[in-house]
Amino acid sequence: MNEADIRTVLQEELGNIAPEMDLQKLDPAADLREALDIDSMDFLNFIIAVHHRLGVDIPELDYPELVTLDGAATYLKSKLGASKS
Amino acid sequence: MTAPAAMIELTYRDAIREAIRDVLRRDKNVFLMGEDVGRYGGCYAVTKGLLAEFGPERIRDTPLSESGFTGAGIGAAMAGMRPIVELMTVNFSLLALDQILNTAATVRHMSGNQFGVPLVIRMATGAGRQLAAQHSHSLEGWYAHIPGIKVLAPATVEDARGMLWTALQDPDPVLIFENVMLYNMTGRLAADAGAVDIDKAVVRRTGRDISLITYGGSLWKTLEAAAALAAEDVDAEVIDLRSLRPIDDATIMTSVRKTRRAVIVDEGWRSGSLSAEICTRIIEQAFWELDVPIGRVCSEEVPIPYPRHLEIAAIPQVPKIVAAAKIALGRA
Amino acid sequence: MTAVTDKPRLSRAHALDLLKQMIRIRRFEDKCAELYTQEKIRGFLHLYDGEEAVAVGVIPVLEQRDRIVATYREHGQALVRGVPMTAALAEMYGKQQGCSRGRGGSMHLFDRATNFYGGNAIVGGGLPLSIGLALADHMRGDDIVTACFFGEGAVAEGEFHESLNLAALWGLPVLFVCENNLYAMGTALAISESETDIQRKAACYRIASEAVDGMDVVAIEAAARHAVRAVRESGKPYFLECRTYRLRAHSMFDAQLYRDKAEVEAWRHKEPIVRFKGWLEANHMIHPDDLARIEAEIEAEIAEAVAFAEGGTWEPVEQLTRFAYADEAA
Amino acid sequence: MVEFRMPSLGADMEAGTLVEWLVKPGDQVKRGDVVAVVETQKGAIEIEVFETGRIEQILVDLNSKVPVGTPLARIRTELERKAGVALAPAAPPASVAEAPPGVLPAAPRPSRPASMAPPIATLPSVAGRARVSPAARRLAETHGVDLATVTGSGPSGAIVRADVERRLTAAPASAEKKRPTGLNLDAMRTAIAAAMARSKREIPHYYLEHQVDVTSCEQWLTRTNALRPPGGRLLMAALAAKSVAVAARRFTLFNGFYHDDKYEPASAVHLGIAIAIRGGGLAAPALHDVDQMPLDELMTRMRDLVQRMRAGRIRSSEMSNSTITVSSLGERGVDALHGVIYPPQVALIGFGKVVARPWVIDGAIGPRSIVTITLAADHRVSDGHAGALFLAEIGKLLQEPEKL
Repeated sequence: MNEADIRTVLQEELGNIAPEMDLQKLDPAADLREALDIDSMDFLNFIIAVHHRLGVDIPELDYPELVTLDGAATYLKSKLGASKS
Repeated sequence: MTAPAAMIELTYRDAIREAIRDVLRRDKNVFLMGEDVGRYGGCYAVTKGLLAEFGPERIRDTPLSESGFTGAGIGAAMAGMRPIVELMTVNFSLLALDQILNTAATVRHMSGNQFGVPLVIRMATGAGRQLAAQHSHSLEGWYAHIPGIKVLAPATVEDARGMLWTALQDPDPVLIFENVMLYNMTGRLAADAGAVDIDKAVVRRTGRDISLITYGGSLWKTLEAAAALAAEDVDAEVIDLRSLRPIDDATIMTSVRKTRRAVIVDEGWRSGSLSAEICTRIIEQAFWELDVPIGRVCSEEVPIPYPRHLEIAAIPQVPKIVAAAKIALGRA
Repeated sequence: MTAVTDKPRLSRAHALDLLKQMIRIRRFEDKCAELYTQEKIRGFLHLYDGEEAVAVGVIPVLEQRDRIVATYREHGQALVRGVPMTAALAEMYGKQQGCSRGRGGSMHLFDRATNFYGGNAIVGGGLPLSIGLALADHMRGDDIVTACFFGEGAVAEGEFHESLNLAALWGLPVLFVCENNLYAMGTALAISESETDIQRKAACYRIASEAVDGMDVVAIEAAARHAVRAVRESGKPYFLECRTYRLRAHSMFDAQLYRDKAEVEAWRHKEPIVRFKGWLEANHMIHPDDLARIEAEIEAEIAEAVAFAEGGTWEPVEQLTRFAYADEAA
Repeated sequence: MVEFRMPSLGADMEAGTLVEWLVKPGDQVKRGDVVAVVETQKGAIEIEVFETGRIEQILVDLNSKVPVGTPLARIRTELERKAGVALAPAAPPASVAEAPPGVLPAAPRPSRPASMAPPIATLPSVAGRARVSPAARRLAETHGVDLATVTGSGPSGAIVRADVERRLTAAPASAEKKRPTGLNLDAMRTAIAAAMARSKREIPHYYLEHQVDVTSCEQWLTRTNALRPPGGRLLMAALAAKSVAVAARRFTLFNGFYHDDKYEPASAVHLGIAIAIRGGGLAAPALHDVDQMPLDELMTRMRDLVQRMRAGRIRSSEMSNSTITVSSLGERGVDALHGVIYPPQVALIGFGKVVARPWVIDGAIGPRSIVTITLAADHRVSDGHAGALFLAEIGKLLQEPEKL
């Protein structure tokens, strides 16, 4: 699973959380919670969806690494890369 | 391109008589044995006239000894004859069930393939003539449970005419169930119509929305239900099983994968019926294609009563089939 | 008319009653045939014409507590035993006022009050049942006789052999009454039995047996008295073969290709009502107004039965599955 | 005059061919006489007559196949001849009321008793969980479609494959603008306006505030979640909701309805969860019996509620009968919120955001996580004193999160 696929999954899940937001205009470095007006419940649902689709475990301590699109992509790539060595 | 054969019109009863006459003429080892098949001309007049044509040796009236003469048919088959045993109705076949199960169906396997039983047993089945509980059973499902025999349910004039010869060529026992409500039915048949296969189901009506799976006497009620559904722009597919053992899974699954909805129409009682077996096979082989639970229209779990209006309520009818289909279509 | 030693002197009243019982059955069966052609009675209908003497000769000899098992040709037995003609006809209409709640029809008349354990549509099906009833009485030491009626066709069934053997082996109080009417549906006795002297078969099971002229109601009554007393006193089975003849077809839809008309005509002159009436007239035991009275009483009873059946109601469909099992509330 | 008709001789005999007349007009016949021969599939059968009289007229010529019941001849019966009068032809034996069973008489139409309805699974869907067909479930899985965003068109609202297919074609993964389907925000706005206006008009609100140390809650959450996969993790919102419900159980003046000038305490605690809908709008669907609901279930239900509310998929059954409401504006909200009570309820609890504040414990100052809990209550029903005790109870419960 390459980075492009990961970004597609992230885009789709964020689309489910904030259907009315235009994700194309989302600044990949912006804090998702601010940019998409997401609260802790939304963010947990997002983490659960990503975990379910990519089969990657994301401990609470790592949450800060996933608050931006870029951060989340690199974090997940390293996690997936590691698991699929 | 040879000219198509002329089409003749005849009853289901006539078609069976023609089939019997045909096999008797073509194979001298073939003979017919059963209660009142000769002088009386057959309880349902199927064998009328055959005694005069083939004589008492090959059209044998028997005493009322179902276990006895069925066993005799098995023995004669093992010794090289090709008997057709008529058990009049499935209700009386219960007295011969031991011979059918413990000898006919079992001896090839049990004797290490030394002996086979190339026997055909014909019997009428089904309710609808107000003959009350002891004369109205539909037990094809019981027999379809037994390994070692084949079970057929001809529903059309073509199958009534064509299955017997193929069944007689089979080295193992074949049971043919003729629904009593079909004998008077007239149909069209090519004048030179001959043998047909006995192991494939047939799609009698193609459709996209739902698969109606049935056999024997219930086929015509199911086709009528399909017509009624068509009037409400539901496109129902109707499958005639023709063979109840073996069951033609391929045809069933192809249909269910297309329509994703299935209703099975079976005149047997619901619990442990043939419809239960077909339901399970669909779940085993096409579970992920299903959109709704499989529907079933069976007889009510009650001895078939004599009064007409109760008998009608007890066995599958067109309105019940339409209702079950609508539930499956979410239009109940 | 055979002179049988222990035949009681035949009182006039008793003679008239025997005649009336037989005519009553004949007229009832006649009305059933008519109602069948009008589609009031459906399914199968097997009529008793010509065999009336058997029921009328045997059944009145039994006690109220005795038990009766019959076949699908059981209208005569039911009427003589006391099943009301109204309830019997309503049953053939399929009305819920019928003696089996309308669910059985002509072949399945049941009546607990008179210990009438029904018609049975399976040939030979009643034989093992009668063994069981007698076994229960035998085990409880009750002085009860079970009479089992069956046709000579049933003799070819395995259950015939199994039942007679058990009755003899366990010494059970069963009166086997074989109504040998010479035809099992379309198969004559000669082409269905190697040994056509049916009562001789009982000897193989050491069961006392006797053949009697099925067309002579007095002879049958005498034989029945003797047989029932023997069963009651010895507790052992007895086999009574009544040689009779079926005047009508096996059932309504039978072209009778298996016998010729001359044979049937010949038996019409020997049938039990013609013979007994002739004998009574010859012995001046009956006057024309007796006959008129009998016919009028019977006609009235039949008219009442038809009205009762016509007025009966259909069982509601909602009751369809009731009594497949005993009611929980029962 | 009586009609002699083609008799029915068998349940499966529909017609017969008259092949021989044994009588001719003028002949005398009596009941039981054989008068004709009819050919059927069973062969030739002699037909008897059941009337006594004289044959008047033959109605059917030979070798014609006629259905059962067709009049074959007319007979002038015995009675007529004596009386010399022509009786009206007797009505067919079956009077109209009692039609022959062949035609269903006025008997009850064989309606299908309930017990005989084909018992297709028409069971009510499992409370809350939408029913999804296997085919739909598999398609959704392979394409990563969130079934919560699909509306079912199958039996009793079940989701079938076609629904998922529509969802796939209708909403490609690209992030083009999507309105919450099936929700009319303008209509919702007017409804909220009406409710709020009525609340302010009728309910004399009073407000109380209470600051609570939730540090032990945070620590308990971190310890618990570390052991669990994302799907099983808990949030502060669940602890908050549970504490309010448990407290409301004891403080009955804040958990009930005010109707026609009198207050009815509720027998159960149905907690309204106020949730902002994306793109505007607000809803406060109820979760039933939250005071007795295990924390894990409460969390799952709240997550499910938020997911569906956000997408505008609200079930009417969820919108009614809350007995008390709790509202929170989340981490980026404000310190404290003073809400407006939803009529006919009598109380609303607000949770501000959790902030780190200097806090005195055993005389020493240290950083603690503090949240401001507010109460808006109906003064017709309760007073400040009771309100304060209620808030204090909530704060006390939040000190032992493991017991919630």
